[in-house]
Amino acid sequence: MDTYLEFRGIGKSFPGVQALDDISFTVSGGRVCAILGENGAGKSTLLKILSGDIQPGAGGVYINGAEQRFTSPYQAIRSGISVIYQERQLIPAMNVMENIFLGDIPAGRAGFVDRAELRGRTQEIIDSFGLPIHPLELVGRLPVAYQQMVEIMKAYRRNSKIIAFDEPTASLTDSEISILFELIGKLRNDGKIVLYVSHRLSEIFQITDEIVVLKDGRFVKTLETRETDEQELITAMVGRDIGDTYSGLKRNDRYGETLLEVSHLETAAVHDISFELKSGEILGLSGLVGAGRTEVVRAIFGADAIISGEIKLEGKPVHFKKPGDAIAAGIALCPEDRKEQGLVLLRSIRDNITAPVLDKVRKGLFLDKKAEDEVAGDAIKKYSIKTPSSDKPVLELSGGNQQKVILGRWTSSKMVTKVLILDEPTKGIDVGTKAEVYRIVCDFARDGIGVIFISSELTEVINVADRIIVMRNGRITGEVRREEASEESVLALAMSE
Amino acid sequence: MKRSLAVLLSALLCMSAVSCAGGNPGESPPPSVSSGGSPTAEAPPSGGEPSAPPDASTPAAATPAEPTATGSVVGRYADKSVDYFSREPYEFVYMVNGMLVIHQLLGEALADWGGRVNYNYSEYDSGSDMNAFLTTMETYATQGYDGFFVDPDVTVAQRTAELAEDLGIPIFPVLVPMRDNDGKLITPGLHLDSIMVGGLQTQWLIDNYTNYWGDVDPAEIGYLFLYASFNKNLVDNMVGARDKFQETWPDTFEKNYYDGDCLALGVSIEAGFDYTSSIFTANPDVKYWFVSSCLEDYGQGAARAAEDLNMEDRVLILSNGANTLIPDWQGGYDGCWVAALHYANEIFTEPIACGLVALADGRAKPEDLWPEYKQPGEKYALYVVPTVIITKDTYQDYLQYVEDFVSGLD
Amino acid sequence: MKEGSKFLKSKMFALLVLLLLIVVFFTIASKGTFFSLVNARNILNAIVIVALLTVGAGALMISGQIDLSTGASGTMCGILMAILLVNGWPWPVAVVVALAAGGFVGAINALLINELHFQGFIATMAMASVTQGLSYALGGAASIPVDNKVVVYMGTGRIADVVPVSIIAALLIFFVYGIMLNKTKFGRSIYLVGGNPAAASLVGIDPKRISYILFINSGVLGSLAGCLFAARLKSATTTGIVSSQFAGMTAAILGGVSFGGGSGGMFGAFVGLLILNSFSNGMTLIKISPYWQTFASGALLLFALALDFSGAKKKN
Amino acid sequence: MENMSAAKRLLRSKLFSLAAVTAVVVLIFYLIRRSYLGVDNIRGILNSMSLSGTIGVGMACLLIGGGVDLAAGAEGCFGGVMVALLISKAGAPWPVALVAVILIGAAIGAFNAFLINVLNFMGFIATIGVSSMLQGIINIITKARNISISDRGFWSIGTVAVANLFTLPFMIMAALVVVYGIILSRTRFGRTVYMCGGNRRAARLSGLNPKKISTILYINCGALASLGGAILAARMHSGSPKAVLGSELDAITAAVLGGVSFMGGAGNMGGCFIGLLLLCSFNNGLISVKLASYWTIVAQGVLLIAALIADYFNVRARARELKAAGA
Repeated sequence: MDTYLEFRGIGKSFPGVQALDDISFTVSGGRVCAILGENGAGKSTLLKILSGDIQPGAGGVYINGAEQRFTSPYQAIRSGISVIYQERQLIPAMNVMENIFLGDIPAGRAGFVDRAELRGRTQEIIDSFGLPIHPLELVGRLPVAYQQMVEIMKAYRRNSKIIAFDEPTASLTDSEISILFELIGKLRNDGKIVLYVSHRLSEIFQITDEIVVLKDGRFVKTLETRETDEQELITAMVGRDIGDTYSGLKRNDRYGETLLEVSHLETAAVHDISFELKSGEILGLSGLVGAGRTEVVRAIFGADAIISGEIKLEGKPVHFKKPGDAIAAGIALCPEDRKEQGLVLLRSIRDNITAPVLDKVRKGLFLDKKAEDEVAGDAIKKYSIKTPSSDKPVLELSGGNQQKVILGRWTSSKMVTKVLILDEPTKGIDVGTKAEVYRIVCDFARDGIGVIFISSELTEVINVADRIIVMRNGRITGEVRREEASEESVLALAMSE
Repeated sequence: MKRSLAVLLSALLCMSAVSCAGGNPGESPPPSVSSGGSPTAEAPPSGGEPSAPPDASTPAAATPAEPTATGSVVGRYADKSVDYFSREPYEFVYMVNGMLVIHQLLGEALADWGGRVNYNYSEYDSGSDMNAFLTTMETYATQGYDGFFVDPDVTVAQRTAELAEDLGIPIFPVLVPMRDNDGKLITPGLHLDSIMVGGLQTQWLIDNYTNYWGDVDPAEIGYLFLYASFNKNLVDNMVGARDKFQETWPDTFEKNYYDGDCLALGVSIEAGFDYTSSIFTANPDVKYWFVSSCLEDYGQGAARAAEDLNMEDRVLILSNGANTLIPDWQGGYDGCWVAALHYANEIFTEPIACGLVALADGRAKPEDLWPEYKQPGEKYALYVVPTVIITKDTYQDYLQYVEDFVSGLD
Repeated sequence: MKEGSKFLKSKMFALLVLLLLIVVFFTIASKGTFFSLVNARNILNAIVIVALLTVGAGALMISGQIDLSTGASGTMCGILMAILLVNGWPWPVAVVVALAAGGFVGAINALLINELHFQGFIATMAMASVTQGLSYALGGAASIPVDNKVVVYMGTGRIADVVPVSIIAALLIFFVYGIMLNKTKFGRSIYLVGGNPAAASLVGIDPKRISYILFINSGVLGSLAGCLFAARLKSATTTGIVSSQFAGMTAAILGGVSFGGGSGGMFGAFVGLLILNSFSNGMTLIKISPYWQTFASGALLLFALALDFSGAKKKN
Repeated sequence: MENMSAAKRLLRSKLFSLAAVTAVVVLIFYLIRRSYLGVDNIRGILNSMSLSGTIGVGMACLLIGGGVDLAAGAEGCFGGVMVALLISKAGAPWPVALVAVILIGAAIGAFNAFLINVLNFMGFIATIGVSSMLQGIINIITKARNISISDRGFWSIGTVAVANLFTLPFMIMAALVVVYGIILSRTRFGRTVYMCGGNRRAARLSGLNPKKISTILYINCGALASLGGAILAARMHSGSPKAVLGSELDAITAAVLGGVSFMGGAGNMGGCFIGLLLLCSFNNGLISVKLASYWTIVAQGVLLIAALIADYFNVRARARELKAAGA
């Protein structure tokens, strides 16, 4: 009887949010099980528990019926578990073979590294993957796709019983994806357990045997891949028919004059970007991770340097050398990574909301506390942020509430916003709040504000944006109006050369 | 609240540990407001640096010169008329700005004198923070001290004297006389002409090198004086030695004299070692070497450097102070560290202890003490302490002389 | 002026109780002399120099930076002022030039850290070594007398023979910086930069500008401390306030300034300063050996870090 | 295989440029004074490397692993004082005293590791606190006085030399450099030190225990600093409360000159040795050319800044190379 993996009553809560709540399911050997769920459904938290990076608040992980107590990743690896994270865990300054054998380098007598064996076994693995990588090459010098493959080879080398992939195909080309799927097939035939976390439905139907659906940290159901279809999955994932999340949106039918014109924008990461944004229009910006969408908006916002190209705001050419200028001119950027780029976790909700408008809440030299509280209060009411007072440090809020704080910051009563740029605004938010966000975005559009809406959720960008620009590898590969847009057509543009 | 209770508990623990350390105020030297240890130790403490008082009258002979018996005995141990034990013991504290080994040893001698002239002795080191020195002096005044032995930063002597006057408590300088900004004495003190001392060190080497090397051409003798240029007294010590060397052998001075400013290496034995070995190896053509220093540590470092380069047969070292050299001699050391300009601490501190007791008794006012030592145009006396340059052969009888002096025989 | 969450309040309470405890403990141990008017004056005297360094270090630490060069550069500026005065420069010009020199050292620190990506503590330690050398070059062995009436009064003058003039300046500076940190846009941006520099730059705050300003400010305050010290002693020496920056840092951390920025204020730093100085002064009174005091100052720094322990832990 | 030789070229270029700078410095001092390259002077330079070298080895390993120990100077001083006390006061035979002192240094290192890895203190602030605590203890047990050592056997550590060029302290330090160089580059433990320094989170997620490794490195740094102090006490025939303090800055300067980066994960022992050689020849040269000594202090600060600037441009050049290749 080959191995079987069982999660029993797994629970985990972070300050202010219940990330996982009573999750139980079993996966037996020789099967590929997909873990499907919206952003913030608890997928990566579950993987962190499996890998021993964090400890479960309740319940436990069982292999062949025996409970596993992991206090560190080392123990998880020892009991045959390998997790390949989305953000690569590699050391760029060291070579390929040392990265692949990171953690247990083959050593001869007295702990000396057996370089010959290290190199030999590395070459074996590389050949079995058929990749043109040299064992002594510095990992930092490899293209991003190969770095991801090194990460996968690292897990393969351990020939663990259980291997989990977290969004592995995000930055792989088609040929590399087929190599990965071949490998997963091989692992399945060897009787191993493969967990495959992704929200690319096409991939899930291609290689997985069963699908576990999570929503808001709770277990929904397990489905056999053969017996289900996209619609049923999405409904299970979203918890109600997606139809009504978008249907209620009151669209803007006539647009004002051109608000923002970008022509032939050239930066270190993006090339020859040109598009227009009219006041009242919601422009979707879609594409795979790493397509350069964030880099475009950061360039416009003055956060990254512009090599050449022209930006016009309300017809007048502008060049923002730093974000402060863009904000003054009425451009707001809601950054993609909430914790790293958006929030000052130790400070209160009020401090975070009023941060960009401190000039407007001043009485002479000093900040006016009453005015600040007012601005914060409006935002809290507008986005119904669950908090006893605006003094609570943002650290103690849930992911969804944190995102609302940032939205509140950029759309506060004191912000004079002409162009609102939202980068993955609904990432890690529960579905209920998402609908609210879409409604607010449309309200802004109706007030004449131009919105640039970046999202990797195809269904979302198709249903919210009036017009969608698709990017790949730093270039615009196409433009689709909402009427003729479909997931397949946008994905096709996102994938094409 | 639970956490703040934990904080308070640990605070209690921390303070009880510190207080038990303070439990024995008697012998452990009183505290200073030191501002935290600094990892960079290049800043050697300033303050009165050791340089022994010269014997003004006669060039230092091998045998110790007799203290001049003429002149008043008020404020001296020789004054047998005083009954020191008819009163409660005074409370004296020795306040130093940056305690060094030399202050440590003088402190012990002052403590011994406390037993003979009836005062309780304690110490205070302000760790080169004169801000703390002055505030602590005010604090002690409130605690009822009867007198202060002081070694403030030389440049703050005037401020210290003024403060003592305000507080109405007699003070007496120990290592360095207290002068105001224009160089006039503001209290009686001991004569510490560092320049004169430097001259004596060089003079001894010049007078005695033939006993060790025979008849050697002076042009072949290099002279390295080790000092640290962060303190005026040390610099004067060097200037005295250098000028005497130039005065005696002017024509070869330029070529043979080597400046030994160890400031960058700090005040330690290894600083003396590294500096001396660099100079010796950088000048192999120099056949013979005089090495002199204003600090004992530098002398010890130079001795180790000479041994390391096995040049002992052509190096003569004379340091200022012999506190570690005497035990070495007793342990059989017979190396090139041949002599030291030395004064027994007991002899050096006698006039200070008895002087301060006289002031505290009110038997004399500062300007009355030792009129025979008043220089023209000075308000206060500047007592000259006999020093001697001792060698391996003469140090026993010097120790015996000190023994007799302290027991009040002569 | 409430300083944010409950967490800080409970810590401020613990600090004030700790201060009270120290006062009571040393009053008993020193049979009353600790709690006398004269001794209070001594504590205030000792506070002035460290207070200036605490304000400079505290503001920098809130923005997530550290400056270990203020002691050495302050000493150098004290000597510089003395030399200018001796050469007949009018005192306002001499003081301003000395403060400018301190600011210049601060600017170099900021340049090394912001443009050349040095780590804060190693860059400022290197500058400490450089300024220490320059102190010796400028000052040499002989210390330079300071006898300009006005400057000396700043250092030694007292009102009603109890309250030193310089302490008023120190208290004023604490008050002004406290208001600035809590009440002004610039102060708020220091907290935001300290909490998350990347996020701060995306809301229009320039972390580099803040860093330059705060390092120059730390240099100027260090210089002021050096000049005041020279004025108080009526002479500038090469040892001056060479290792006082550690006391400033300890006081700031003790007062709740969490390293890595984002929290702590000037009121907390002032209480930390009172704790530090009454602790040292108390030890002086009950005659604890100076060597035990060096030990205690190190222990106090670790104890201060323990207090901040919860702050540091929460972040990583 | 163009990439492989590129990596070699990169490594060589940094060591090469450092060796070239050292050669230039030595040449300049040689031109000023012929005797600079005399046997005795070289012996002096090598001997003066032994103290900050022994401390430097422990410090470099720690820096590569992403830590720092500003109490190393105080640990060295404590080692010297304790060995003197054990020999002169407690009458212990000197080999026993030497081993005991190394263990004491290790214990202090363990305390540092506890503060930094368990209580999560910032490395450099915690060790500043420990440094002043140690200096307090040192002065308490010695009453600020040198403790002389009269055990001639122990003195021999300072006097034994091979070919009148390599003193025993230098050879001990050189042996440590070679041994630790091999450990770092050739053994599994060595590679894990680089990994923890390079990317602490990746190391942890790959099954390593960065806290355990950091603890070992702090213990090792304490032990070696203590050994350095004890050897100095042997050379000077006395343990002094003022010895060794401040030489942790020399150790850091030598390590940074040798290519160890403060971000952790870079640098090797060979580089540190050459960095140390440059530092000591520079200091020795300044003394012999009678340069006023406060300029030496300024020069030491400037040298450290120059080393850090070189490290900055090097890191930036390597990063640009990585980005160009990776895109």
